[in-house]
Amino acid sequence: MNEPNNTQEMKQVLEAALLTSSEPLSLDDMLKLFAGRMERATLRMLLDELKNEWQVDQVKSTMELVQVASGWRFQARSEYVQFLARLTPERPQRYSRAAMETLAIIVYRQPVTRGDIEQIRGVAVNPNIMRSLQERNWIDVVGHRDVPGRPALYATTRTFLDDLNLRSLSDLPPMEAFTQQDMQLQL
Amino acid sequence: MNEPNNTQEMKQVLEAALLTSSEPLSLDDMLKLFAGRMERATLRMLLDELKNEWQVDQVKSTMELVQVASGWRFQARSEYVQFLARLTPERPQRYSRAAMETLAIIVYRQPVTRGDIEQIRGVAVNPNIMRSLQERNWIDVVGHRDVPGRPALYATTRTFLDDLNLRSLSDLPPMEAFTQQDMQLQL
Amino acid sequence: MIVPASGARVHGEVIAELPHDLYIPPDALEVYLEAFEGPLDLLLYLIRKNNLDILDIPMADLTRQYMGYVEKMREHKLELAADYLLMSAVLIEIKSRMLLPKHADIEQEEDPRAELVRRLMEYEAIKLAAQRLDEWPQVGHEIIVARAYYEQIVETQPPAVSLDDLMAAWKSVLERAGHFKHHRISREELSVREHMSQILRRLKEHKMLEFSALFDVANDGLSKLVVCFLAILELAREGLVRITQQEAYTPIYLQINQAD
Repeated sequence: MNEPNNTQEMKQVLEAALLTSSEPLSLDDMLKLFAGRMERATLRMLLDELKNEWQVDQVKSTMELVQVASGWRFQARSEYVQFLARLTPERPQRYSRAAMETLAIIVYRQPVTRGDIEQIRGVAVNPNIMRSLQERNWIDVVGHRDVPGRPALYATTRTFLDDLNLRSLSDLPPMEAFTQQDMQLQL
Repeated sequence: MNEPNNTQEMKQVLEAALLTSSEPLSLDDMLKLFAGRMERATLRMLLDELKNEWQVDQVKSTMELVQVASGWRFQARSEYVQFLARLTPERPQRYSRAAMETLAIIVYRQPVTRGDIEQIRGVAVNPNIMRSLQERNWIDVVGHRDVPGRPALYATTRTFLDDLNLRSLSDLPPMEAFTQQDMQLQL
Repeated sequence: MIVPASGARVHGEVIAELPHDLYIPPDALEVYLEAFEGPLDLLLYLIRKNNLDILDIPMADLTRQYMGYVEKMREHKLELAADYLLMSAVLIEIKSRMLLPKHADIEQEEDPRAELVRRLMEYEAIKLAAQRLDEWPQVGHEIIVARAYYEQIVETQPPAVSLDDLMAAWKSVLERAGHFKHHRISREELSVREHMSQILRRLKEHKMLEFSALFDVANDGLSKLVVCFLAILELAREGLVRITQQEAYTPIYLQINQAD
């Protein structure tokens, strides 16, 4: 096939790339598909069109084209997930409550040190939790606080956003959503 | 979604499963999708129909459903592969130190025999190095030295000059600049 | 009402045993350590669930009991028991400051409970945020991404070579050979060597060439003619070509030096 020279062919190249890529494709990635012969604005337009071609009422309906933090990807429409789940009985394991609280602190208070996390939770942080979140590439060290010991500052990664189908942290409910009624301490 | 109860829904479940699986799916795998409510013969028929829905002249055309040794999979049609390859460019290779020195000797001392190169470098020349430089058409044989064995005389080619953007070897930066400096260091 | 998520996973009987105050029977300590994520979590539970009135807790008994846990936990989970002990110390400190007679000049001092309330509310918010995150759709669970196959072809690129690479390689050859003083390469010498190769190429094609045919007097400048002449002399010196002339004033011929 020669270089695609109409929008239909261009969308086909995009569709083939997005259906086969194991990672979300950024706009820069997708521009590479056309070896520089594509404007960014045109690419955005083509992606919108391709997204519309994959709708529930269309012939192409099993996937949806979504935009996450690091780019665009196709994913199975949610109504099929229950069936696909039957293929892989063992899924990535869910995290413990301690791990999720640690993650939530990093998400909402980043960048934070282990000391910050311990201060908020009132208990020591299990190093295994930090390790497993790092191994999953959900958090990483973005710097060090300039205090004695220079503790590492942790933040969430793009992979975390991608894995939770987010384009940015602001897609999450704000912290205020979780603030409960004031409490009276009868001390 | 309830259990699929018509062939259209069944094909959609199959399509979603096959597009999201990184490995080919066997018939047994695919039967699991339907929790036992699927005959093997029906499954084969549905796969054939799904295969026909993804044809070059159809709306769904970028993938083809193929049967390989371990099962069925969707794969990008061959005409898109050249574009997808642009997403994962091979890391630029580098010549080994031995190859670069061999090339440098041919450049600066041409025409030279393998024996000349070995004498200058003090080690045997790997024949693969000479072959790969010849295959790239950077060096060729311009004659033979009139000594026993009549060894080939190697020189650089026009292609070499073109690839390095030189009009002639005398466009190479003057070597005196650093050889004199080195001499001072040596003294 | 906030029930600890892990408390919900504990069997019914265990939930019935959740504490009513900060006193934890030593034999149940391990259950509580598992059911709560720490003293903040336990305190939060007690406040939200039981409307705990800390003023009613006999602090002296509580302290003695916590010291007892620490003894028991010395071998394992010591740091967890320490967290609980620290919390009871905080509570006792708050209570003691509350009980102190207020002086007029420190009336502006912050309510000693404010900091604890702030921490409890922050922890509560984080706890809820964590639950929400845990329910959030995740790749591999509620999200399955497309991963169809494609034939990976690699456009093999020959290694890139820059002039700098080439110079560095030559420099290292010279250094190692140790006789670079004799091998200073000038532009002219490079030109000569290039011409040597070109003349050999032509002789390979034509077997024998007339000396004058090697010079393009009409087009080449003087310096190039000189370079060509030097190349012929160098070829002869290195025994690569043979220069012949039948007799004086007859054409001079160049041929590849080949004993045949």
